[in-house]
Amino acid sequence: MMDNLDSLYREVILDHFQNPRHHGALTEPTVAVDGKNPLCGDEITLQLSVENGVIKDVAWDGKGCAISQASISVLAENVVGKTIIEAKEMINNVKGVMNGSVEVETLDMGDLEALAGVRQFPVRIKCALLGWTTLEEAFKELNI
Amino acid sequence: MMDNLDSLYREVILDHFQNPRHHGALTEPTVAVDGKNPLCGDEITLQLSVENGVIKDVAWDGKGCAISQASISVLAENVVGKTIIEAKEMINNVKGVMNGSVEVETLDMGDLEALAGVRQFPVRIKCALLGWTTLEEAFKELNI
Amino acid sequence: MSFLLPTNEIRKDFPILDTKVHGKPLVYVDNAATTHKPQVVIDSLVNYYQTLNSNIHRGIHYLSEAATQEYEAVREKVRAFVNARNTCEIIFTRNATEAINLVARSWGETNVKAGDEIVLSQLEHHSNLIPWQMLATKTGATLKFIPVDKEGQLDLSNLDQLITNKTKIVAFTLMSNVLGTMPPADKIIKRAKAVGAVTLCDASQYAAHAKTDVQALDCDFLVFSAHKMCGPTGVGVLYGKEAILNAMPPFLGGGEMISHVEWDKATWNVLPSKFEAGTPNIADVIAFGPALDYLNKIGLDKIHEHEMTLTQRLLDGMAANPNVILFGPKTTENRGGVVSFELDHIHPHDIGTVLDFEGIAIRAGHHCAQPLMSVLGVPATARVSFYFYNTPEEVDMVLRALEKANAYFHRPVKTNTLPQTPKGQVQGVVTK
Amino acid sequence: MSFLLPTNEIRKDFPILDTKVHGKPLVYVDNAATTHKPQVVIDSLVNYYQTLNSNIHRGIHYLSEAATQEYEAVREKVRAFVNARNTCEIIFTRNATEAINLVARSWGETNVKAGDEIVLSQLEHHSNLIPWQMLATKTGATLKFIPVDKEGQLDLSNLDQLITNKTKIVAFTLMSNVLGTMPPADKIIKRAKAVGAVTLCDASQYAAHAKTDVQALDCDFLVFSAHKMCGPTGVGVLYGKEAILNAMPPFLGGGEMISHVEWDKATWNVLPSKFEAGTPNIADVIAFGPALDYLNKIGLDKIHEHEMTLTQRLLDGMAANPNVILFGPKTTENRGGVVSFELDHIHPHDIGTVLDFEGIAIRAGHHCAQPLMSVLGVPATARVSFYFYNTPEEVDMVLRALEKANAYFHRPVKTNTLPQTPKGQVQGVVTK
Ligand SMILES: Cc1ncc(COP(=O)(O)O)c(C=O)c1O
Ligand SMILES: Cc1ncc(COP(=O)(O)O)c(C=O)c1O
Ligand code: FES
Ligand code: FES
Repeated sequence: MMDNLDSLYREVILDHFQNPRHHGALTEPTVAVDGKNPLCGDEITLQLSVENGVIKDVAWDGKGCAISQASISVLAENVVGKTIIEAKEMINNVKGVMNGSVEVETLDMGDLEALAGVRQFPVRIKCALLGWTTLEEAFKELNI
Repeated sequence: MMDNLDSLYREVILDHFQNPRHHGALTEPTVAVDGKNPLCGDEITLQLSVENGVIKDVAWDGKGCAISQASISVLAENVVGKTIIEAKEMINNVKGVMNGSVEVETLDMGDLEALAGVRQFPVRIKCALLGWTTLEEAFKELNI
Repeated sequence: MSFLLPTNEIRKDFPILDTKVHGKPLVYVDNAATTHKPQVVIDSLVNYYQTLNSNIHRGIHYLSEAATQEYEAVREKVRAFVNARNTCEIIFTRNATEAINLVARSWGETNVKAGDEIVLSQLEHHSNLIPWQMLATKTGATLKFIPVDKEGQLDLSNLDQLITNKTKIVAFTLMSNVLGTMPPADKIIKRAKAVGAVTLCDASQYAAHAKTDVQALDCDFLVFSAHKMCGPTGVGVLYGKEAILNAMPPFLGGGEMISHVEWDKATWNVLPSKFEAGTPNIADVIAFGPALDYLNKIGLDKIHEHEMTLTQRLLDGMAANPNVILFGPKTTENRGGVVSFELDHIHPHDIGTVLDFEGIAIRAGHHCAQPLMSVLGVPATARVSFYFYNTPEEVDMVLRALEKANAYFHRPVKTNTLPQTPKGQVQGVVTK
Repeated sequence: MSFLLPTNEIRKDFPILDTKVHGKPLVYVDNAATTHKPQVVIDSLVNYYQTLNSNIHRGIHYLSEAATQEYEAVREKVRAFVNARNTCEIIFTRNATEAINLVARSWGETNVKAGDEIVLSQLEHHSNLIPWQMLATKTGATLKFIPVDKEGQLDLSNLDQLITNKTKIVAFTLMSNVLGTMPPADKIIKRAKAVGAVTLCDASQYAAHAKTDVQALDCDFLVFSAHKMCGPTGVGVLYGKEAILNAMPPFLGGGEMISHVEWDKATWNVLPSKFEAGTPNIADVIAFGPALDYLNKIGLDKIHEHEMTLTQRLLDGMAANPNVILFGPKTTENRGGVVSFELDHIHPHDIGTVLDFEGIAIRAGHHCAQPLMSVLGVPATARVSFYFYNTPEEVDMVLRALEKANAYFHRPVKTNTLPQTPKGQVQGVVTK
């Protein structure tokens, strides 16, 4: 297949898609919110367990395209153990990468970097952000 | 001016326009009806004096373009003294000339012939017919 | 079922078909969304703006008269195309959606009361659903739906219970934009007539692909969009029976739809002007004329046959691919050339993206039919939809691309991070 | 006041201006009805249908994404053109008429109650009158009108009595399509704000000829049509303040304007999609982009100045012709390049026909403003309206043609039948 296609579906993304991390549900989540991509109708559920401003654990479920599934899997992997402050900064960075205001090279984002390719596919940006905007909603629910 | 323009505004028409026949009002009309050209908003009033199925006299008033004024002046001149049956046939003939279903040469219409040029000017056909459709309305009013 | 049109010749009339997408020749099978336009339609637009452009109906000068005649000539062409009795029964709108809204507002708000019922089918596009939801909310009427069976056909077994004396209007599609299904309009309309209900047929998908005859159907209203049948964007058609249209109040107010206007009241113009307020989309209506001529020249029967040949080939190919999950009719009976499907474990949008890189334009999503998606049990499908310029070779390219997509998403990847140990609280990590 | 644009160069961009009408070069001074389109606009249509054609917003393939971007880029151009705060405040409709109906239905039916007052001006086009009549009839509200004075300007002396606490909306034109008058929008809007009324400006005639700035005006709604400003037919614009648009229910229901749809209810998409149901007029919206670029390149200030030079020349010439009866402002103060007049004893339609044979396209009639005609005391006027491609030579041709028309209708004719003796009952045969 073509280079461009591979720049969207990087190996890292396919890996997360094929082996999603933190997929499932928490027994006693601090908060659980639904996120929806209105463009396509896909929906996910995100659960957090939060203690003293630190994200102790994450689980998620729902359907969507490879991009959305991989992105939320990467999200889960990245935010576990982080403070909410740190997670919020991460959300901003991901949004910045997507709208072009932040260069991905300036960040140390690990697997997140693989998502940068989505920027060239405007209709898929919403897919990549689905998990992140849902996380934002979760913080709003918690009033933090 | 060009031939075509003269084929619309024939001398006969300009004559009727400049010297309209039967313009004014009757003192005791059998019937008086208003006719309106919805395209342009122009309006005329037509009065008839009818006795034993014969149109004894006609008068009209109102504003409109040269075509409409001339046409109704010609109408007035032509229907006075005619029976209603004859007048109805005349209406049908004029309509026929305008919609192309009747050749004007097959009729003996006097000044009416001058109106045939209007056929080439689709938006003015309504002007030429204004008097005639109003006459039709008058007959309807009379239930004849 | 192997009739094919001379696509070699036909494709020359569609300049866009020579486009390359991502370096590959364009394979356009998104015709249910919109079709391409033959050069004669494009030429008509150019000709209009270069030699005729003018506002119509009230002008007395040459351009205005000429433009008016061309505009009205297309109305007559549309009348003939759907076999309406009278030219005044053809109203030009922006699109099919506006045409349905016109009926729901103008006819609906005058005729539908609390307790009345509005019957639709489960196949409907949002455009033939939301206007009726709005009407129901405003009036207190109830919506009822003719259900879809497993094959994607309408299940008419309870039709007499669905369409009753309470039913005021039955509005349904002549062809589903998701499944390709062509419901038995005659049976539905017959039942609607038996209870005195008015009928609206959504021919948005149908009119471009098979002969529409409003007198044979005997529906009260019928709508479609020019852009789905070789015409330009911005033109829809509402057909309505003259007597019903005459009894309806106007929809939009403004220039052209009036007869006599005073400060606080007005009287309305005759049909069709009563429903065409303001300056119409003159150029595009005129350019719709050559589109209809073009379709007539090819012949709607042949268009349908050609599409069924392609559809058969696609269905056969899909049946041979174990990863394809097909929605809707499995045969070419009572259907058009629209085929919805899924690939096992691959989201329709991902299929769409992979096919795009092969130059293939399909649609993926809910196709403006979210309730129908809930019946199918999926949030989205992938959809291939044909027109008369598509070829068997293109069908094969689609089939091959689907295999590639499958391989692409199931290719072995180097797992670059170790799978995390599931934490205590995380239950059942489902590996896809 | 004698600035002129380089019309020699400009006219090359408008192929239609080379047309011959009845053997004479076309003199098109019917621009208030619709303007001609520069070649760049025509090229854009051709380019769209030959390389981009696709349905937008929901497509995932190349053509659909490209078309979506072009379509949305024009929304941003319109935003900049009228200086709106936010791109989502720009809604594409079919024409200005539909935009006004959208507001009257969606905002009006939600906010206007029996006893409320709707204030318009006596200058209004039917499109900014009938929708409010319909709203008044439906709700029991009352219409009031800002009067026109002898000069054709709005008489604001009783503005405080006209616009009161009962007033819910004030809707008025920024430029009369009959008299050319440009009312003092600032004063009217200020008074409307003082009583908390919403304002709608009809910029159908204004936007093409002078700079529109919705933030400076501070109006709540503003509407115009692309076809009157070098754009294609079939595209109107509704500007609305974001907060007001957000609070309004949708107008038409269908595809694209929804977010989540269930069988009996739905939630709405965000602005501007909420108000754009169904497939938009994609090609024409995209072609409106180069039209705006073209106007910006020439410059709206210069367009207005050029038109005022022509208008001055026309007014001067008319003042020198004793047969001309002028309606509206006698000077170039507070006006645009639209001039209404009569010729003594000659009906405007006859003037129009004579001028047509001279190749000159003017408009004759009530100009969709019948109530204003009643104020002027005539059923119709003849109207000349300029655009930036008109020349002083064309003004002179119009003036000469008016003299010809006068001579033509007053030429001596051979009376071919003897005038009939007035019968007893016929009173006062008035010889014109
Ligand atoms: C002042 C005014 N308002 C509204 C309109 C209506 O415009 P449209 O017919 O494009 O909807 C016109 C056009 O004639 C106009 O001149
Ligand atoms: C079945 C059906 N109905 C209605 C519509 C709406 O057509 P438009 O968007 O042209 O108004 C469509 C188009 O997608 C359709 O497929
Ligand atoms: S397509 Fe639905 S989330 Fe990507
Ligand atoms: S223009 Fe009004 S009657 Fe001829």
